[in-house]
Parts: sequence; C-alpha cells; structure tokens
Amino acid sequence: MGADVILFFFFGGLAVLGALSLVIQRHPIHSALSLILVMASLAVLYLLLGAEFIAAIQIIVYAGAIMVLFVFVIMLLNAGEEEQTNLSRVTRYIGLPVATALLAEMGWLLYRAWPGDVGVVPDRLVGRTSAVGHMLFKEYVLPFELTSVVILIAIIGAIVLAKKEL
Amino acid sequence: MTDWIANHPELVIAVVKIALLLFIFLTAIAYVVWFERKVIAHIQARWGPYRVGPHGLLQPLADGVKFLFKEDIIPANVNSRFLFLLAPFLAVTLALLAVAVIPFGPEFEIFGTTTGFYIADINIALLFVLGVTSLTVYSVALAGWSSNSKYPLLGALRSTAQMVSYELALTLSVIGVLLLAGSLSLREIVEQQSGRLWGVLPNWYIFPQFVAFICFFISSIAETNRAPFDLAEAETELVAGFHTEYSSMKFAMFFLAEYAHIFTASFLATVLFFGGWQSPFPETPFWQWTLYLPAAAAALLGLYFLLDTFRHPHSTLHRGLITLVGIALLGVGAGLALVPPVLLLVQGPFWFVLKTVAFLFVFVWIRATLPRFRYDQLMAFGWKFLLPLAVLNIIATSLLLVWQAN
Amino acid sequence: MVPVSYYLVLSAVLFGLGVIGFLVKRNIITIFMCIELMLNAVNLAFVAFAHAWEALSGHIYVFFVIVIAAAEAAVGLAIIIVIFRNRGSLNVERINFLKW
Amino acid sequence: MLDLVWLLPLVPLLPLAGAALLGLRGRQWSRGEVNLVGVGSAGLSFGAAIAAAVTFFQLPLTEIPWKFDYFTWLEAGRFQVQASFYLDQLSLLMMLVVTGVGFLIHVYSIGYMHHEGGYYRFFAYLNLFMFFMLLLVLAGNYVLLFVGWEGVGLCSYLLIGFYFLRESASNAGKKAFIVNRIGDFGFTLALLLIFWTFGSLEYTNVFAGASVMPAEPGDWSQAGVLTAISLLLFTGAIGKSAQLPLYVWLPDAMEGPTPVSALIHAATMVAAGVYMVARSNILFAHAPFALATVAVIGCLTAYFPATIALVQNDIKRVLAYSTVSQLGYMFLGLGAGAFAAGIFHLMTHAFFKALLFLGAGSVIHAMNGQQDIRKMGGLWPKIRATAATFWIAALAIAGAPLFSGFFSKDEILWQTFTSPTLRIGKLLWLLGLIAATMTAFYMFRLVFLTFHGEGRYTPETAKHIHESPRTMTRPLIVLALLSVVGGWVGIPAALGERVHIPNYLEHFLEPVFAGANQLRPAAMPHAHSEELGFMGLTTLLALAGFAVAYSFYIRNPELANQLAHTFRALYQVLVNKYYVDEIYHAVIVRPMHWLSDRVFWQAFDVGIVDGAVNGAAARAQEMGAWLRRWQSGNTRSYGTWVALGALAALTYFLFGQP
Repeated sequence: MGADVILFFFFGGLAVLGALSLVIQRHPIHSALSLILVMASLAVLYLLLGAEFIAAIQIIVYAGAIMVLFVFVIMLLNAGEEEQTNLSRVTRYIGLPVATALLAEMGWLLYRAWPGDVGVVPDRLVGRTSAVGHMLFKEYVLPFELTSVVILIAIIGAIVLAKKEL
Repeated sequence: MTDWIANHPELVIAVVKIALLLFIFLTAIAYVVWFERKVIAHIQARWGPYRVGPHGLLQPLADGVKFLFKEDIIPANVNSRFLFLLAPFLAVTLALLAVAVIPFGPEFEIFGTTTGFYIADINIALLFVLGVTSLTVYSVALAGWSSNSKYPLLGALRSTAQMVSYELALTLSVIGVLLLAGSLSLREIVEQQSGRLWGVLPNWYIFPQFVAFICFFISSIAETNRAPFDLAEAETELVAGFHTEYSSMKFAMFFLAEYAHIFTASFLATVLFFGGWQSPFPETPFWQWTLYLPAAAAALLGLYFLLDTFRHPHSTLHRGLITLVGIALLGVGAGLALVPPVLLLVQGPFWFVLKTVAFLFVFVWIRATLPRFRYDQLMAFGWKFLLPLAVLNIIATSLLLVWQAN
Repeated sequence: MVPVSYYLVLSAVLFGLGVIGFLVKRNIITIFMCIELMLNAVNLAFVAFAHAWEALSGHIYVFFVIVIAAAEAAVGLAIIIVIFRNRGSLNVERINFLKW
Repeated sequence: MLDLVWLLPLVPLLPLAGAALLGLRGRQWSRGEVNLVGVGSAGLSFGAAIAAAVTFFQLPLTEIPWKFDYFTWLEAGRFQVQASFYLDQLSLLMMLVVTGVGFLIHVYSIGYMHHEGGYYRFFAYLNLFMFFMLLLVLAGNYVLLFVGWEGVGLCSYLLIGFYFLRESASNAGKKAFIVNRIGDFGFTLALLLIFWTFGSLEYTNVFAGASVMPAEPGDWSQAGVLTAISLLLFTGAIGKSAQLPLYVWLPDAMEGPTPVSALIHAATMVAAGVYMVARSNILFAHAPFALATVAVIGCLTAYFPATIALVQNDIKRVLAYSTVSQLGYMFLGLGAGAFAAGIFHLMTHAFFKALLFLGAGSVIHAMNGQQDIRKMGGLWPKIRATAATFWIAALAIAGAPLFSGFFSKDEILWQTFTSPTLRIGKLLWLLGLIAATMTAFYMFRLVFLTFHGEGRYTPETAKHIHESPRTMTRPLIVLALLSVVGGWVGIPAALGERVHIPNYLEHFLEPVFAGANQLRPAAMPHAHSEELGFMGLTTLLALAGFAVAYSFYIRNPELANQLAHTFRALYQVLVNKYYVDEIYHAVIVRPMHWLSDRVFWQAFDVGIVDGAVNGAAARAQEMGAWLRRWQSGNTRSYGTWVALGALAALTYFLFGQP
C-alpha cells in the first residue's frame, strides 16, 4: 500500500467530510470553511493526479479569492444561523430521495464505466504548467480571450449591482 | 523500522532540516522584533530596549516568557470558540508554511545524498508561496469576525479587502520575473540569475525588472499589513484591529505571523530580484578574496563585541556575556577561514541572509519614516496605480522577449 | 495505485452532496456554495479523465470552469448583497419574487 | 425628343403631385396658391396629354398599341402584374377627354367654389380623381385598371360627401360607395376568372388569348367562360356607370358640388364602365349573349330614367336622370356591337353634359343655391352667357341636326336597328327612339322653366341674380363650342358622302375594334337613303318633344298640371321614381339589416366569435392558474425539478439504452 493510496483516502475522506459538514453546518461561515477544506484537499488530489498547475490555481483562485469573497460577504451581511423554514413541500417529499438516488446512480454509473484496471500513476505529470500554458495560448486562445470578456462583464455587473445608488 | 529509515535517508534529512529551520526561523523572528525596536529607537534618537541583557539582547526571551504566562482570555460571547481559536493557529501555520520552499543556498552533498538549503524544491514553488499567502487572509478575517466585536470586525474587513486587492498587484508584478526565468521553481529562478550583466553588474532581475520590484515590494508591505498600510490595526481608529480581542499566546501568534510574513516577503524579494544566495561579486580569480567575507564579518562582529565591553558601563554579568559572544564569533570567523569546505558551504546562506537583513532594515526604516495612508487612498493607490503599473510591466517585458527572440 | 474510478466515484459523491445541499439549505449563500461544490466535483472528474487519457484539455476545461466560477461568484454575491439590502433576509424561501 | 416612356407617366403623376401637395400643405395656403397648384397641375397634365397625343401620332403603326412595363408591381408564382401603361387610339381619346374636360372644370371650380369652405380639400380631391381616372384609362392591365376604378370610386365618395356636415350628403356618398361595391364584386370575380382563363391580366395577353378562341353561341344555355367573364365585367360597369338596376346612386350623387357632378357624374367617371366594356370589346365580341344583355340593359336604362326625368323639378336631378339615360344609349351602342358609336357618344356626351351641369351650376350660383326649377324662370335676360350655352347644350343632347348629340345618337340608333347580332334590335331601336323624344321634351322643359316665362323667384333672390364670373363662363363657352363641333369628327357615312367628310372617328378607332368587327357578320345592306330617313324621323321626333314642351310651359303652363292631375297615379309613380329606392329598401336593405343585426352580430359575432375568443382566453387563464402551482417561486422547489430531470436523464443512460 503506497503513499499515494494513503494520501488519496486521507484527503478524499477529508473532502467528503468537508462536503458533509458544508451541508450539515447551520452557520454559513462554517459551511464556507468546510468548503475551503474540500477545496484544499481537492488541490492535493489534483497534485496526486499530476495536475500541479490546476492544484495551484485551485488554491489561489478558488480558496484564495472566491471563498474569500464568500467569507467577506458573510461577514459584511453578518449572516447568522439560517432559519429553518419548510415552505417547499416539493423539496421536502421529493427532493431528498431524488438527490440520493442521483448520487447513487452517478456513483454506480461512473464505477461501472471505469473498471479498476485503469490506475493513477503517481509520477505521471500530465499538467506541467508550461504544457498547460502552451495549450492555453495556442489551441484555446480564443476561449481564453472570451473568458477575459466574461470577467470584464462580471466586474461591471458586480459594480452596478453593489453600488448603493446609481 | 531502522532499516527503513536507512533506505530513506532523504526523510531523515528532511525532518532534520525542518526542525533546524523552525528553530532558526522562530529565533530569527524573535530577534527581528528586537532589531525593529532598536532601529526605530535609534532613528528616533532613543536607546530602545537596553535593560534585559546587553543592548536588550535578551528582550525577546523576556517577551516570550511574558506572553506564555499571561492569562489566556477568551471573550464570553465570541461568535464561535472554534474559529476564535483557529484563527491564530491558521496565521502561524500559513506563515511558516511559505518558508518551506525558499532556497537559502545551493545544493550540496551530505551523507552521500545531494540536498540543499531548503525543505522542498517543488517546480511550482512560486505558485505555492502565492497560494499560501493568499490563504493568510482567512486568519485575519476569521479572527475579526469571530471576536464578535466592532473594532475587530472593521479591522478584519479592511485588511481582507486590502490583502485581496494588493495580492493582485503582487502576483502580477512577479509575472515579469517568471517571463524572464521561464520557471516557477525558485531554485531555478535563482540559478537563472547567475552570471554577469554587461560584464559588470550581477545578472539579477532587479535591473531588468526594476518596476516589477517596486510593485512587488510595495504590495508585499501591504500584504503584511505593515506601515504605511497597517490600517487593519490602526491604533488611532481601531484600537488594535482584528486582534484586539486576543491576548497572551494567541496574540503572540499573530505577532509571530506578521513577522514571519515580513521574512517571507524579504526572502521572496531576495530570491526573485536579488539573485538569492548568489554573491554579488564575479567568480574571477581577482575576486576570490570575497569568499572570505563571511569569516571576516564574523570576526569583525566578535571584535566589535569585545570592544563594546569596554566602551559602555555594563553589569558584570553582561560584560561576561558580551565577552563570551565576542570570543565565540571570533572563533567562528577563524574556523570559517581555516576550513575551506565549510566556508564554501556557508557562502550561499551568508549572502542570502545579508540581503534579507537589508530588506528587513528597509521594512523597519519605512515603518519608522512614512505616515499611514487613508483607506480610500490605499485602495486608489492599489487599484489605480500599482495594478496598471504591473500590467504595463508585463506587457513591456513580453514585448522585449519577443523582440529578443527574433 | 489508485484506480481512476475511485476518483470518479469521489467526484460523484461530492456532486451528489452538492445537490443535496442545494435542496436542503435555506441560506442563499450556502446554496451558492453548494453550487461551487458541484463545480469542484466536476473539476475533479475532469482532472481524473485528463490523467487517465493523458489529455491536457481536461485541465484547460477545469481552468475555464474556475474562471467562470470566479466571475459567477462576483456577480452572484453582488446580487445576494442587493437582495439582502432589499429583503433583509437570506432565506431563499422568503425570496420568491419570481412568483409575482 | 418627346418620348412616351417618360411623357405618358407625367399625365397622371402631375395631378397626383398636386393632390399630395394640396392634401399635405394646402391648409396653410392662400386660395391663389391652391389655384396655382390644383388648376396648374390639371393644366400641365392636359398639356402633357396633348404632347403625348402628338408623339403618339408619330409612332409607326407597328408600335400601336403602345405598351410599356415600368416595373413588376406584384409577383406571386404565376400571378404577375406589371405596372404598365397601354396607349392606343381608345385610351388616347379618353385621356384627352378626361384631361381636357377635367381642366376646364378645374378652371370653372375656381369661380364656383369661391365662397365655399374646404377650398384646398376640394381641389385635392379633384386632382386625386384626375390621377385615378387617368390611371384607369392608361392602365396596361386589368389590375391597374381596377386600381383606378376603385380610386375614382373613392374620390366620388369623398366629393359627393364634400359637404359632410349635411347628413343627406354623407348618406348619398355612402349610398354611391355601397352600390358600387355590388358592381365591383362582379368585377373582382371577372378578374379572377380572367386570370384563371388566360393565366394573366395584361391586356396584351388577354386579348391575344381571347382572339384565338372561338366565338361562343348566343344562346345563354351554351354560353362559355367568355360570356361569364363579359357578364361579370358588365356587372362592374352597371355599378360604375349607373345602369339598371344599380343606377339609384347617381341621382343622389347630385348632393356633391356641381362641378363634381359635371366632371365625375356626367363626363368621365360614369363613362368608365363604357370605356371598360369597349376596352374588353374582344371578350364581348366572343360572347354574343353578354353583348345582347348589354344592349338590353342599356336600352332599358336609356328609357326608364328618361321617363323619370320628365317630371323632376330639381334642375340637377333632371340632368342626373338624363345622364343615366344617355349612358344607357352608350351601352346600347356597345351592345349593338357598334363600339365606335358608343365611344363617340361618350365623347360628345362628355362635352354637352359637362356643359349642362356647369350651366346648371352657373344658374344655381346665380340663384344663390336655389335648385328647384319651379322657383326659376325668365332668367334669360339676366344671365345671357349661361342661357346661351345652356341652349346649345340642350340642342346638342336633344339631337338637333348638326349638333354633336345628333350624330352620335343617330349612329347608335341606326346601328341598333341594323345590328345583325341583336335579334330584338328593332324593339330596342323603338324604345331608344321614344327615349330620344322624351329627352328632347324634358330638356326643353328644363330650359323653358329655367330661362323663360315669368320669373317665379322671390324678390330677395331677384336682387342677388347676376352673371357668373369669367372663370365660370369661359369654360362654358369652350364646352359649348365643343358640343357643337364635337360631333363633326364622326359624321355618318350616309351624310358624309354627300359633303365628302369621312367618319374620322370611326377610322381612327378602327384598329382598336378590328378584332371585334371581324367577328361581326356583315350588316344587312341598307341604302343610305334609308339611314337618312331615320335621321329625319329622329329629328322630327326631337322637334315634337320641343313643341310639346313649348306648348306646356310657355303657351299655357296650366296644361302640365292638368295633365299631371288626370294621370295622377302615373305622375306619382314617376315623381317617386318608380319607388325604386323604397323597393330596394324593403327588399334588400331591411332584410340585410335584420340579418346583420340578428344573425351576423348577435348570433355569430357575439355568440361564436366572441365566444371563441373569450373561451380561448379563459382556457389560457385556467391553464395558467394550473401551471402557477409549479411556479412556486421557491428556489428549492425549482432545484428539485432540475434534480428530477437530471435523474431521469441519467436513468435513461443507465437503463434506457440497449
């Protein structure tokens, strides 16, 4: 049993735990922290999968920027415990069974589709940063530029929305 | 078990290195505090710490002891005890984490395995550092929020916003260096900076990337929440900012973290712009004598101490201590001079430390000199000046590279 | 040596938990976070596939997903702030203007 | 170099431009400017028409009829309509008549409308009418002709209702419009049928197609499509040209200003039907039955309105009925197959009937709006110019020798008598003869009651009586001249031989009706002496009518009243115009009213249409109410649905596929 297996199960378990606590926690900030935990452990898994660049931006962008934004907003609105209302009967009676069924089916489908023989080679560095860079700026340069436009729009939208008086 | 260890010497070395580094680093931090107080005092024409030990050299110890024995208060109605406690630990952990990838010197052979003056040499070291620094925001935010008190909250909001916005400038200013080095590994970046620029100057990125360095340095000051960007703990407005409610060791941890960040910033500046462990002098035979500089430095320091024993009125205890230290330093200098391999080994760290200390001094110097920003000024400066500057630098650099390529 | 399918199942589990969270939670911010969780699960799947087929494009997609997630977070949170300002509540069950 | 391609469009477009200018800007203009634009455009158009005529005469015979497609107006599969102009002798003649008479009447209107409100509006309508009429005349296909056809209808409606504040006026306008609809319905069907038969509506194609078809038998039981087409076209003509049984709108149309009556309801528009039938002569020639129908209708129309005209007392109404009966003559001529004669009469009639109306207008003008001839009399010395020209016109229409009406009417009667196609030609001829006599009678009755005998007007009117201004009298004189000499272009051969004047008009129109004339079996030979005899007869009868009128209304005016007393019933019938309006009202209008009110509105519209509409709305509402329960506005519920969908999709992938 190699180190990678241990790492996988440790951080995979951590991720699952984080996701669970994200769902279970009543307070948004706890949920946010659990989500950060999930992301961090996912970053480790990315490293195991040889995606160092993705791992890095997972931390920098997701954990370091997006989630900061979440925490920031939670603090700003000083959001307290979420109140327990049950106005949606649909969700109450259909929702959870459906979701669990979905979970099970997906798991099984993926498992069935990917028998265990395809293994993860620990030292197969697929996502070397330079390689990603080359691909990004050669084949995917147009989408890349488009994302910049998307971000610009997002910035403007955010400003317009958050501005107190227009 | 033992043979397993024997089969994996790198693990042993790693553990040893970690322990060593932690010890040195923490001590260093403690003494940086002393250093800062001293420098500021002298800038303000004071003596600064003087009582505890000669020249207050034992002050850090005293402070540490004091922190340890203070009552550990947790305010009654914190939002969440867990987070309230988590915040300082997070701060320290992240602060120390960043140091793991800093190369203090070149690789060398020991016990038949090559290793270097670093804990880990990963090929995305820079991204790692940036990631870790980006996470430090949480400690501040959580501390401020969980204290459930207005000053911390405001301070936390401020510094969160500030760190997030200056992180952009920081990252972008680094990219210029990356373009030149073509690598994310700090070690490679340093090695890229070997050689000469036009024969005379050391080939450090400070020269081609001067603008980037300015951006980097300013924004790293902002990142570390230090003067003149220390609005998060602006005493006049917010008491002590996000850690107002913290006391004793928890407060000490924030303290620690802050200085650790100063170190990290200095390290990065050294590595990225000042050729890391590389000596400023060429390796031509004429400059061979510069190899003895470390020895000379140690020796001179020892001599200074010995001289000091007579210069100033000291208690006997102090006098004794100083003499011992002086003699020890002299011995070190002599030893270095006499044992060439050790001398060679020390070269890298010596220069690295020298450069770092210079940066630390600049940090302190700035704090002692400049007044504090107003918040809007801070934001405007970050977004409207530094960020565009960094972007322009990137554009210019890439254009330059393209031009060189053909 | 860990089979790729493990990673896939993990991502499925995370995704499912995201869905459940989306349905269970009332706080709009938390729901938003659940969405992020789902995105992350998908990313994991992408990376796993990329590893299995040594196809870098998987990473590119993850990159784009992250970028879009960032933009989405910016706008979404701005919207949330506005909603809170107008309704004084973050409970989605109280935010049903859509109905009329 | 004058070229029809650009010259001909000017003729209709100038009045259109005038109408547009007047309609859009006229309100702000002074009368002078309105005259300049309104009358000027008409005059320019007349000039253009003359220029066009000149160029036309220079064309080599091979290029006649001249046709030019300006652009494709409509296109839908096989259905294609060109915006094309078609100029041959017939349309040339019509164009000249329309522009010429139109111009004169424009000039006349300056004086007549001087005191009226809506001055610019009047001229705008008049110009618009000119445009549509010319479009009708010059059209190169039936669709364009139909456009003009409807356009003149519109203008006539607008002008009849010119004094729209008077209810009778607006009613009259509506009546004209609605009655015309009936005819136009037939016309539309005719167009459809034509397209169905010939696959095109361009004159050239239609006529070409028709000329190669065999003539259809006269017996209606075996009549073919051409007969149907012709009859339907003629229905349109009945409506437009006020033939039996749709003539009722024309007398009421007299509610409009007198110049309008002159231009539209005497000279040009009502003649459109005649023109159209003549234009389609080739079709009619192939459908003897239709031709016979035309003749019969025409003859009856010539006869009955004449009888009504005998006893009318409104000066304009008398003229209106006489117009109807004269139109009847024209159709009689066409029906007899003598298209040239019909057109000839159209032309002369245009002259003298316009003259009569304008004269009447002048009289009314003098009498300060008084129209009842019983309150006139002895105006002769006061308004000489008007009286003189009116006399000339009366002589012309009554068929006094050497006057224009004499030739044209005789031509028609003679052609009817000798027509080889009409089986009942003799009978029709007889009726026509009687009608002619009556014409003479009522015309002179009108003249005498108006201008002679002692004045029966009130003193205050007396003070007002005066001769009309030059702008009114000049056109009268010109028209008088035309009514005298207008007939000399068509002197019948019988007479012409003796004075060595050929029948110019007939030769001129020869090519137009060539195709039709070929089909006509040669008329049974008649000695010219015979024809001369007939002329003498008609002259005598006209003279008789004159004499009777004289004895009644000059010698001893009581005689008329005694006569009216003895034949009270007949008199009443005539005065009430055979109660036609009442009959129509009872037979058509009231049932229609009931139908519309009860069935179409209350039953169909309210019940079914509204029911359907409201029902649809209600269903939609219910469905919306039902769907709304899904639209809970609760994000979590929506999420549930999404998840359900995802589950379904996944399940399909898992189990759905083989």
